[in-house]
Amino acid sequence: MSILIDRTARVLVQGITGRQGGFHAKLMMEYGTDVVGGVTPGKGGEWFEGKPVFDTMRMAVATTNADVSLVTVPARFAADAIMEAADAGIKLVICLTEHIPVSDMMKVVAFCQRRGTRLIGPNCPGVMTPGQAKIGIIPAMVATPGNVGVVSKSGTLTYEVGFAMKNHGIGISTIVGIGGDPVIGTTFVDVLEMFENDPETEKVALLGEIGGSAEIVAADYIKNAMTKPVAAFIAGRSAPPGKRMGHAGAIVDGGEGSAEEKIMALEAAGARVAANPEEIPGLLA
Amino acid sequence: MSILIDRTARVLVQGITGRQGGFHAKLMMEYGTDVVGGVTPGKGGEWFEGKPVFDTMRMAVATTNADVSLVTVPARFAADAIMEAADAGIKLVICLTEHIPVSDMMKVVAFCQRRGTRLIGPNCPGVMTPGQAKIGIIPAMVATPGNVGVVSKSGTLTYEVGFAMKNHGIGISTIVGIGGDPVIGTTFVDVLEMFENDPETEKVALLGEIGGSAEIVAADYIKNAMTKPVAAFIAGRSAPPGKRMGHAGAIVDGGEGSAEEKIMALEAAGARVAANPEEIPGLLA
Amino acid sequence: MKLHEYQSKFLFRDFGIPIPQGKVATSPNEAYDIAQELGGVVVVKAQVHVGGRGKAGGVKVAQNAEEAKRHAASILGMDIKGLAVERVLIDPGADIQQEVYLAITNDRGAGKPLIMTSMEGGMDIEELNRQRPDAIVREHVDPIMGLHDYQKTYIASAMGMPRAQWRSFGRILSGLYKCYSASDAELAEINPLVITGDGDLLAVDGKVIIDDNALFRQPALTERRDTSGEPDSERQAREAGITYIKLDGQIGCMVNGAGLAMTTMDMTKLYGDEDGIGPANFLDIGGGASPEQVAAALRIILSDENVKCVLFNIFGGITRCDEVANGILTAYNEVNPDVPMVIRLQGTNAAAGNRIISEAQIPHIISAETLTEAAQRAVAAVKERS
Amino acid sequence: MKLHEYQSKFLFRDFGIPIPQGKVATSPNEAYDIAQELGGVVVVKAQVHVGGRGKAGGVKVAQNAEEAKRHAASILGMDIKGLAVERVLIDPGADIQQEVYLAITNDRGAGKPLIMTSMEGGMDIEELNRQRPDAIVREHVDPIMGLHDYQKTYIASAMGMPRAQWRSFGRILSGLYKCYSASDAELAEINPLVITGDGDLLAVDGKVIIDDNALFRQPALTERRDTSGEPDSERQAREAGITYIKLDGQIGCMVNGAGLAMTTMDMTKLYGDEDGIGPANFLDIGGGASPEQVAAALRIILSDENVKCVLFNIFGGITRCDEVANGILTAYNEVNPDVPMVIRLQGTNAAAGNRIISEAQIPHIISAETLTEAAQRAVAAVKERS
Repeated sequence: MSILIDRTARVLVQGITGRQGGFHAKLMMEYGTDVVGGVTPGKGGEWFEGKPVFDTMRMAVATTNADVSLVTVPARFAADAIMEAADAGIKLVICLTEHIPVSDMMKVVAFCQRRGTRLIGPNCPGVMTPGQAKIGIIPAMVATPGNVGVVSKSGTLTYEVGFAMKNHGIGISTIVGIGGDPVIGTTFVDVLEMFENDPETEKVALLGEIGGSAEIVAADYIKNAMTKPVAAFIAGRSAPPGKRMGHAGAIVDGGEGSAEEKIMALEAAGARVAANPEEIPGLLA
Repeated sequence: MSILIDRTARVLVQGITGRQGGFHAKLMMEYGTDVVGGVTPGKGGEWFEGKPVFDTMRMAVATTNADVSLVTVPARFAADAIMEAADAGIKLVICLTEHIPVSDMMKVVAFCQRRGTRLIGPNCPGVMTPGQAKIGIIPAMVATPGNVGVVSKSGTLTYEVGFAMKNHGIGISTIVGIGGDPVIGTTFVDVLEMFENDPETEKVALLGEIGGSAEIVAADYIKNAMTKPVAAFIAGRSAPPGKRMGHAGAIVDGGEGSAEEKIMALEAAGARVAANPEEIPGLLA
Repeated sequence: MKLHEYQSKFLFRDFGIPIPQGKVATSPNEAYDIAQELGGVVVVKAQVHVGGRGKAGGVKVAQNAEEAKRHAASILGMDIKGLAVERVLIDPGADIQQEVYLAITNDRGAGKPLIMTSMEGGMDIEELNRQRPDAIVREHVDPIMGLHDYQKTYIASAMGMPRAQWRSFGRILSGLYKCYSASDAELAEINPLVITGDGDLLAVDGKVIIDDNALFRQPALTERRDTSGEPDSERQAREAGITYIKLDGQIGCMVNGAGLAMTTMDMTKLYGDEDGIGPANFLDIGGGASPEQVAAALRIILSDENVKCVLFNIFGGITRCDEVANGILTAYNEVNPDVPMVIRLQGTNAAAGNRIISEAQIPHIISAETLTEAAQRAVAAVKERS
Repeated sequence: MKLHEYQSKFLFRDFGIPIPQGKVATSPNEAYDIAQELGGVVVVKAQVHVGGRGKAGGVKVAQNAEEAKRHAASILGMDIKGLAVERVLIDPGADIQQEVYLAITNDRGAGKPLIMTSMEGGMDIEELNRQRPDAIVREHVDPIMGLHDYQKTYIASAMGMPRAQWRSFGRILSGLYKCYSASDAELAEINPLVITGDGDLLAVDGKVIIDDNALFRQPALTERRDTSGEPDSERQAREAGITYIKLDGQIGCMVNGAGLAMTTMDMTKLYGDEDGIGPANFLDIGGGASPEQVAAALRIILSDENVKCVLFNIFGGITRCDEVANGILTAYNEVNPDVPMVIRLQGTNAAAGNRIISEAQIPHIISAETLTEAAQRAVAAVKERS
C-alpha cells in the first residue's frame, strides 16, 4: 500500500458541505479515493455527490465504517474536529486547516497520542499515494506512481518538486505533507521511518524549511537508522531572522532554525542537499 | 508475595513529617515494612527516624528507587501528591486521605489509568500482607498470615472482621482497604481478580456497604469469573435513604445502592452473605 | 450541600444560562411588589430542601400581583414534609412549548461526569428512567478534557432536539458543564428546561448539590448554606466535627469509623427489630477522639428524647481503648446520662480499657466483649425500660 | 503579536504577579507627575518593540521628578534601531538583591509548554544559554493537565531558589502559567524577576508575545496592538490578507504558498548574490487569489523603491494558471508598473496561462518555464537596469 493510504482507505471529510471541503472532496473522488461520506454539524441527513452527510463523526463512523478522516473545517473548530475524529475511533486524521492556535495543537497532539490516532498536519496539503488515493489538496497532475517517498513541510514547493520529478520520469510511492506549523502531529522522522520500512519506497525526498529543529532531528535519524538514500532541499536560506515567513513555524528565532544549520546537519548525515529544488530529480536519478 | 505488597516493597511516605504520616510511618517500620524515605515539600534534607526526607517525589524516587508510595497529606494537597507519585514512576500509590473532592478524584483516577499507576483509595486504611508488610494504618494486631484475602470499603469494620478471624484461627493473605469514597482508584472487582489469580489466597472475604453499585459489579464478577469461595458482609441495612453515612460514598440515592439489592446480588452470585460480621469466620471455616 | 431552586438558577445565570427574571420574597407584601414589577402571570414557588413541593401545594400560579400576594401568604410558613417555608420565588409565567430534562452528575462507577438529558422533561428523572429509559440520552465527559463541542452536537442530535435549538442548547450545555465543574457540584440539574413558543430556551427549575468536601474552595457557595431544614442536633454535630445522623430508634450509637458505625446500627436492628427496637442515630467519632469530643457526642445523642440506651462500640486500632475509656468516664461525669450505657471496647489495649470502666463502678454501665453481645445487651436494656 | 513591557507587566498583574507600581508617560511633564507621585528614585524606560534599548540609552535612572522629566525628554522621540520611542514607563526603583530569569514558551519540538528559569537572571536568555546552560532549569508542562503544584516545588528546588521564597515563587509561577495559557502566549517572560532586600519577589521587566492565530479569541489583547514599529507596507498587506515581509533586495516576489515563496527568494539570491542582487520581499498570495488581491499585492511590492523587477512564480495546483494570468493582466492594467515583470506559470492550465500573457503583448513582460529560468531572468533584468 506504500505508506499511510492506498485505494482501500475509506475517507470521511469533516466540513464536506463547506466550499473548500466540498471542492476537494470532489477532486478526491475523481482521483479514485473512496470518500464514503462527510460530517457537518447541523446538516446530517443531507447528501453530497451521492455520499451521506452526518452531524457527528460518531454517527458517520458507525454508519460508514470509515478509517481515515480529512479535516477541512475553519481554524476555530479544527481542534474539536480532530479530537472528535480520534474519539470516534479514526486512526488516521489529516488536517488541512491553517491558522490553528498553537495552544490548541499542543493539546490535540497530546490527545491523539493518547488515543493512538495518527494526525497529519495541520496546515498541510495532505497525503497522496499516486495512482491509488489522494486525501487532501495535492493536485493529481504533480505525481505518477513510483518508488520515491516525498515528505514535505510545504504545499506548492512539493508540487514543484513532484512535477520536476515527473518530468524526469521519476515516480512517487507516497507524498506526505506534514505541514508548516510549529506543532504538528507527524514529524519528518515519523515519515522517514515509515518510508524506511516500506518495501515500495527505495529513495526519499525531504523538503524542509527554516524554523524549529525537525530537520536536525531528521538528520540524526537519517544518520543513525536509514539505509535508503535521501535527497533534500531546505527553503529559506535568504530569510531574515526573527520574521515569520508565511508558515507559522517558519521563523529563525534566537539563532535557532536557520537553513544553514539544517543543510549542514543533513549533509553531515549523508543526505544530498540541493541548492535549487529543480536539482532534486537529478539527485534521485 | 500474596497480592500488591510483600516484604520487598520499598515505600515512600508523602507527608512523612506530618503528625499522621510520621506516626504511621513508624508503626509501619516497626511491622517490618521497608520505608525508604519520605517527601514533604520544603523539608528536603531533613531526616525522619533515620530515613531521608525529600522535597519532591522525583528526587525521592531517583535516590531511593522506591516502588510504592503512601499518601498521607491533607485533602487539598492529595490530588497533586498522587499525580506527583504517578509522574515520578511509582506504580502503586496508596492514599489514606479523607475528604478529597470528587472532582479531583475523577481527574486523578483518569490520570493514574493513563500513567499505568495503580491507586488504592483514597479514604482507605491501606494494604497489609500479614507477616510481611503493612502500608497504611491497619493495626498489626488484627491479622495473622493465612490464605483468606480480605477486601473492604471500611477501616474499623475490617479490623473487627480480621480480629474475629484471628480469634477463630483464620489467617489472611492480604487485606486491601479500597476506601469508602464515591470515586476510588481500585474497585472490588480489581481486587477480586488479583485474589482469584493469587496462589496464596484460597478464599475471600468482601466487606461492602450501601452506596454505589461496586458490590453489584463484584457479584457479577464472582458469578462469572471466580472459582474461590467468597464470604461477604454489607453494612448499612438500617441506614435511611438520602443520607450520607459518614463515608462520602455511603448513600442510598434514588433507590440505588441499598444493602438489600447488594446482598441479593451477592447471594445470587454464590457468595455467602453474613447478617452479622462476626459470622464471617464461620462462613470461611 | 443543597442549593435552593433560586440559588441554583441564579448560579446558572452566572454561567450564561437563561433563566426567568424572578426574585425571592420572604413576605406577602414583597411578593406583591415583585409580581407587580414583573407584570402579567407569575408563579409563586416555595423554596424548601425537599421534593414534591408541587403536590404539597407549594407551587401556585397567580394572574396578578394581588393573587400572588395571597398565594405567598398561604405558602410562606407552610409545612412541607416537616420543613417550614421561609422563602418563595416569584417567577414570571413562561410560554411553555416543550419541557426538556438536562442534568450533569458524578457517575461514581465510571469515575466521570455524566450528562443525562431527555426531550421528556418536567417529570422526575427516576420516574422517567423507570418508565422510558430509552428516552434519556447519557453521555460521559472526560474529567480531564472537559466537555468537547462535538459532544454537544451528538447529544442534541441523539435526543431529538429540533435543529433550530441546537445552538442555544449547546450554549446552555457548555454553561451547565462550566457551572458544574467550577462549583464542584455533584449534581447540576435543569428540569424543566423549557422551549418557549418563540423557540427560546429557559431554565425554569433548577437544582444544584455541591460536594461538601470541596466547600473549602467554594467560599461564595458555602455562604449560601441554608441549615433551616437540618435538625439542630445534626448542625451541632457538624460544628463539632462529628458525623451524626438522627434516626427513629431507641439505641444511641457511638462508634469509631463509618463502616463499623453502620454495622453497629444494623446489629441493634438485627436483634431488636422484632420488638420494634433499632438505632437512634448514626455517629462516627472518628479516630483518636478527645474526651471533649466524646462528651459532645454523648450530649448530642442524649438530646434525642427517644434514646433509651447508649451503645459504645470502639474497635481500637490506632485508637487506644484505655484512652477511650477515660474519655467515656470524663464524658459520663460531665453529661451524667440517666440511661444505661453498653460499652464494648475491643482491639488495642482493650483489657486496660475495660478495667478502667469496671473499676469506675458506674451504675447503668453494661460491659460487652463482642459486637453481637453488645447489640443484644443494648436491645435488652431498652426492653427493660419500655 | 508583541506586547510592550508595560502591557506585559500590567497583564502579569491581572494574574496576581507583583510588579512595580509604575505608569506610562507620553510626555516629559507626564513623566514628572508620575515620578512625583511615586516619590524617590525612579527608572525611565523606553517602550519599543526591539531589544537592546538599555545599550541604546533607552533606560535611565532618575533621583527625582525633575531628573525623570529630563530623562523622559531625551528618551521620548529617540530612535532605537529604526523605531521612534513614543512612550516611556516610569517605574519606582527596586531594591535588587538578586535577579532571576523566568519564562514560559512553546517548545515546538516537544509540542508542550516549556518553563525555563534561572537564578542568574537579568541577562539575555540566549546569552545565558550559551555561557552557562546548566544554570537554566527546564521543565515541560503537560498541555492538557496544566502545571502541577509539585512541579513548582521541583523547579524552585532544582534552580536553587532560597526556601523562604518558594511559596511566593510558586504563586508567581502559577500566575505566569495562567497568564501564558489564558492569553494564548507564545512567550511569557519575566526578566528580571527580582528578589528584593525584604525578600519579596517583583517582576521588574516583562515580555509577552501572543500567538497571532489565537487573536480571534483575545479581543482585549488584540486592541493593544502597537503597529508603530511595523512598516506601512506590511500593515497594508496584513489588512489585505496577504503575507508580505519587506527585505533589502531588488526583485519583488509574488508567489503562491509560503514554502515556494521562500524558495523563490532563495533562487533570486542563489543566482544574483554575486552581483549583490536578491529578493525585495517575501509574499504569499495564497491559493485562489482574486485579480483584486493580485493587484493589491503588486502595489505593495512596487511601493518599495528598491524593486527593479517583479518575479511571479505561480505553481497552479488547485489554482488555475489561466485565471492567475488574467489576474496579472488586470493588476498590470490597474497598477501600470514601470519595471520588468518575469512571469512563470506552471502546473494546472499553465499552457493556457502562458498564452494569455504572451497574447497580451505587454512590454517588460518576460516569460519563463522553470523556476530556475525565472530567477535567472529576473536577476538579468535587474542587472540590465542597474
